[in-house]
Amino acid sequence: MSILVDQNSKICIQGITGKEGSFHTEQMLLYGSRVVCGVTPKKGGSFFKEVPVFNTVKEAKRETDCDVSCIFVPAPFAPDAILEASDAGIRVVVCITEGIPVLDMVKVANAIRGNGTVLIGPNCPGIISPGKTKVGIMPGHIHRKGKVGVISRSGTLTYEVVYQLTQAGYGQSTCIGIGGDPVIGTDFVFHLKEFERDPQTQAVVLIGEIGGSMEEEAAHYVIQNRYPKPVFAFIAGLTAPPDKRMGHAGAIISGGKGGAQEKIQALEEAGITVIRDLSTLGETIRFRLNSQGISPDL
Amino acid sequence: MSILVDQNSKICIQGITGKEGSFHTEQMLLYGSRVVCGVTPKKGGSFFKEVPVFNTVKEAKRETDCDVSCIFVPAPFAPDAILEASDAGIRVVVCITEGIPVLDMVKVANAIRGNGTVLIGPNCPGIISPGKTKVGIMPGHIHRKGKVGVISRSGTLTYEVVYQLTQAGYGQSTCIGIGGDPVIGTDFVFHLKEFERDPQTQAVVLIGEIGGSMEEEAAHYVIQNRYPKPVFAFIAGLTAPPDKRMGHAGAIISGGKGGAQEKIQALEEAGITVIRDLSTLGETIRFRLNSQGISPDL
Amino acid sequence: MKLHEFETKELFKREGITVPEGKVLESIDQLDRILNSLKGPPWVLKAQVHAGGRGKAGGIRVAKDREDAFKGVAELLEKRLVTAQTGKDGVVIKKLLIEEFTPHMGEYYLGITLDRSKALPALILSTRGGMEIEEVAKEDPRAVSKIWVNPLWGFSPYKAREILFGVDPMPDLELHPPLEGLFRKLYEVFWKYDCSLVEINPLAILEDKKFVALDAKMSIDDNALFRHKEFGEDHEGKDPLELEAQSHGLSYIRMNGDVGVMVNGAGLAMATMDIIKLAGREPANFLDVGGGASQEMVRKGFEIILKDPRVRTIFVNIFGGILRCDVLARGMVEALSGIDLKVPMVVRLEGTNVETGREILKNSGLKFSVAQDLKEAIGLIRG
Amino acid sequence: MKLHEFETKELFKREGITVPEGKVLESIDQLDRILNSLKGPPWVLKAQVHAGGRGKAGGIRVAKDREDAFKGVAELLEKRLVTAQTGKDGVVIKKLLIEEFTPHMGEYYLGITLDRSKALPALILSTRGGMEIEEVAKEDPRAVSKIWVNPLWGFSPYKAREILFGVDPMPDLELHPPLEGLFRKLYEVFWKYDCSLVEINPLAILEDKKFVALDAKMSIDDNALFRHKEFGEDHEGKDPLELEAQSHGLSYIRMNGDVGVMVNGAGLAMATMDIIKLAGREPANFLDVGGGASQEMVRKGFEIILKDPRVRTIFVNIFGGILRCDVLARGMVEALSGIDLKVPMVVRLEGTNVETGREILKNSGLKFSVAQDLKEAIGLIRG
Repeated sequence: MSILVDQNSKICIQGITGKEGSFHTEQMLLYGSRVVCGVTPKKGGSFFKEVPVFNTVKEAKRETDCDVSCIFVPAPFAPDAILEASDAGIRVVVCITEGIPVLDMVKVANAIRGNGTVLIGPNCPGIISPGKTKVGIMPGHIHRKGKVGVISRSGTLTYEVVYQLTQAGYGQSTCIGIGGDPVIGTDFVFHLKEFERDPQTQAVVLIGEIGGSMEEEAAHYVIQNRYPKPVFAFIAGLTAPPDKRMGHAGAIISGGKGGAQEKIQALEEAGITVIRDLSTLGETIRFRLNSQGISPDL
Repeated sequence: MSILVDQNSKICIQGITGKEGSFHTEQMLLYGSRVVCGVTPKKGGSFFKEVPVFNTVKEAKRETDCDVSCIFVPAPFAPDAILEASDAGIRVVVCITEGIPVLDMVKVANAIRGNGTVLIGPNCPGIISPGKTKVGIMPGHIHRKGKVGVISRSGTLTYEVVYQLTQAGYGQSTCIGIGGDPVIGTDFVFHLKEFERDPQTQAVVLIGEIGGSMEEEAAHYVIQNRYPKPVFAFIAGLTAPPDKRMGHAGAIISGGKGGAQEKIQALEEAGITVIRDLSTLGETIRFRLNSQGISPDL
Repeated sequence: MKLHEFETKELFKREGITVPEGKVLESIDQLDRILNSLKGPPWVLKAQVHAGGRGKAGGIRVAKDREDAFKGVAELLEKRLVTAQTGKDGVVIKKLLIEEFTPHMGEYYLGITLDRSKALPALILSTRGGMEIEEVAKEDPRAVSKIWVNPLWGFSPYKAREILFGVDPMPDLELHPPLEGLFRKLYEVFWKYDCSLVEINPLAILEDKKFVALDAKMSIDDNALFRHKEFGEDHEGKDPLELEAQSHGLSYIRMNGDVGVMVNGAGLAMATMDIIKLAGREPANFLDVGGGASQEMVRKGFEIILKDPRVRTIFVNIFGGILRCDVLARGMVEALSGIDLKVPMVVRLEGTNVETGREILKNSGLKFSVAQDLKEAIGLIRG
Repeated sequence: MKLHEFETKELFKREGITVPEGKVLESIDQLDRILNSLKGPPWVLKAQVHAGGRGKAGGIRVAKDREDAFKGVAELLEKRLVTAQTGKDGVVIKKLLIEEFTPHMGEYYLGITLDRSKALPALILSTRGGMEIEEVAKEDPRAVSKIWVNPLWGFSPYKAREILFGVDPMPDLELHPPLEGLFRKLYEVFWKYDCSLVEINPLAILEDKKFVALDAKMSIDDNALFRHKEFGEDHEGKDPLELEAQSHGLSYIRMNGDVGVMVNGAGLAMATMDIIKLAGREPANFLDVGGGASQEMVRKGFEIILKDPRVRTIFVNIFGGILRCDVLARGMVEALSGIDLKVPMVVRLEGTNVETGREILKNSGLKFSVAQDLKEAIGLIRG
């Protein structure tokens, strides 16, 4: 098991012939992901590395029955691409694109609500279920199949965490980068629920950062539902000054809200182990899991 | 039992202080319906016949926990009233108003989809579960509690059918006027499903008319799902000329589609008893039900 | 409400959709001046009537020179045009649209209509313009592309790709942006003017890849006319009794029979007409006084029925709901008092306040037969 | 991007929201002409700086006559204003807005902001204008009314009723239509200009029941600036290194410490700063070269770090994903070759192509310490 995507996921790449799209399609194919089609308007009928290219997602869906899409379309056109995927009935839509205007995402998020689509991103590294499939841009080789679920608002910080987990002997069931923008398709709570149901997952790591209230909501969910698996968290931005956008559009402390200290407090009150020193994350988790009888993945 | 509304339904009247609204509120109260509140902007804080009036549905819902609303608001303002009711979390919204521009309804119907609201109408007489509650403008006294469910696109034609049913000894579980406009909140299939689950209902009468394809869809549903209760139908407009709007905005044969003959044929092919002579409707249904061992209501 | 071709084209022009240059003519005296103001010959003469099948019926002509134009106008104007949709009497041509001729290399069909069962507007493209879209859909479905647009999502660019890449043969790629623009404009027009239909058929593709709407159709939702004062009332070709009824808020349609009918409610009115037919007679009209008619409206309704000289029997079928039977009865008495009613009248009353209503009629001294139920009414009408 | 008060007011005026008449001044020489063109005295002098708490800090003054105005301008212009939000250094006042004085009988607060967790715009009304909305919400929650508008449904009239009837004390009924109109306009402005915040505080209610926006705030989503060329770049009060980084697409923020930091990815960059602090040092900057930075961007990033004279240690923390370690290494070598680096540099490389990257650095002859992992890096930085 794993969540959202696995070896059976049939992936469509929107923007497959672009610079980013083509590079990462190759990487995904190398990882073993089932990329069954791509979409680039006006390039329908051609092939990219034996992957058929279509003009529309609707057509791609009809011809290949793809159920996951990964979007590498420039920001001004990405909202349209998300709507297209959702309208065509794609179940999991991963939008890698960075820099989409937030009000465009407000419209898109409300439009696809109730449409049965799970949107991951935008501005995210994607999803990987190690050993099964990779839908996104993360370096596959640092991952290892295992029992820890990872949910993150960040990109390279996730790689760091995954790297330490793998070094510590713990593989991952699924790692999801939910995106660094203020309005994204899913939140920590959504994936906590998914991991709760997933038998492969025995522990969850949340990688949060300043801005918004998603970490507090996760803490609330964990405490309200007596979450049955151990949860760890790391929050980036303890030293970030207010009113400055720290790289991510979503990482900003404004009106005195969204600071790291409040998040850490809420998480700890919910019984979540918050790791403050990133350099010790892997060993801390190893120690804790071992002491709870959850052994490393061999 | 019965469907959609019963003696426990707490009704809110939107437009309670208007001419139509106040007249029919009185009628509903006389019938025994639990009208718990009304809404007329700027009249909040006043009372109509001991029914408290609020400025907004949100406030009315918070104060009275009403779960059904009945809208008597002029056509230009009715779409807003429907959205307001749905947004406030009203479960069943009955819109009596006639003459709403159809594209307004296209927007409203798509907006409330997935919001958990059942919209009945517009341009409809409402819903009655005889002996329990009446939410609408139908004359209560012709109804009788019983085992026949009625679904109709019409108003007075429904009264005629109900009258004949009652005369023939068969009462009604629930009668729903779904509305005579081209775009309405529900269709025959929706209510057929409801009646299927309702133990009080032992037979269903559909009252259709020219225009649209709702009757054909009902026929399709009945045949596909081996509908377990006897279904009767009457279709108005056999002699209607094409391209003329027969009173109802929805009753129009256009582009050669929506004629009565095709509808009757589809219904009969689904095993539905179509009554062609309205004057014999009551006795035909009595004869058929009796012969199937479904006795009159005493 | 249907707009005439020339009205639709004027509106299109204002909205930025190219149409041929043209002028409307109501008298042959205007022709000379019009021809002087237009490029040509040739010119196109088009009968402005609300009926499909104009072309096949000879309502559209190409005039190759001035003489031809005068001859054409003389043969069309004020003449009856009988098309597949008009019935045998046809309709009188009151206006002609005179247009410049548009040489072109291809024809498309573009249309937007309301799909009732999906509650969504449907956009349709066909690469076989000039033909009825229903026929193309039957004969050559791949030449038709249809998409539905969620009005809350709007006409997002991917929708344009779906319709343009979904038709066979696919339009040249260089035509995609202008076709998308045209659909976007049509979609705006559809919403802005509360259309139930807007159609360009054929859309001409010129040598320089520009588009011109050679024919244009538009229907406006009657319920939305209150917010579109820009559309005046169009009485052309309408029955005078229908117009009179309309001005009093009554829904009246003339039929071919001789039984004058008054009913409250559209469904019951249709069913009443059907019953008359089952009884071996034909209704003279459809008349719905409405679920909540006033005494005044009932009186007006009667007056209109009585103005129809073909009526041999009157059938009043009222099921009182909001319209109470006593109100109906008073309106009836008011309309008929002092009139020597020459034709038999059958009255069937039921519902709210039926006793009072029957009492009023009984005491009125009016001549009529009472039916207790529909069955009895049918017997009385059959006679 | 935050707009200045005077920019927001100019925009409001164009969009039909009433603001006081006023002019912007950058030099005291302009004052005479400005006062001549405005009604008054009295006049209001307002410091145009991007910092809340101007009023309390003395940045807003009412001048009762000409002499007072000249005195006020002299005391404000080119001076440092220290408010609760600026830090102890304050900001230099480069512009003053001189306005007519608006006598009024009441003050409201109107604002629209984005609610991230609901993914909906939130509209806020308070009957206690002139105060910080957060304070009112704490002190007197009934004086604040807040609604959320689904952008696909639009600002339907019932939404206006919910907000106007939802506040205590409720505005007079005669004020409802103009307040609804004002909210509708603000809502349009919010969408039209891709705002993350638009605020009128206070909104003055005049004797004749008209409204005037006495103060106005607007923030534009940086991601949407590509489609709003109407907003020029605003460099005022910005750090020159931040501006240089921005022009190269680098996300750089100056901090108060002495450890120069280069990281790829915003989350890792924040976490790296946190780690430095845990090690007992302070970062000199936040620098995210981006997940997919080019060699050129890496080089630029180094140049900017080296330009900061406060830097005593450099820490490069790269986790190669899309940005490959060899690209990073080449950019580094390019930036540093020929430079005599006076401060110690700690490099921690991991991820894609890490071997090639380490090889390049090793062969470059540059002076630096290599850390195998974060823990080791911390140790080296602590020194």
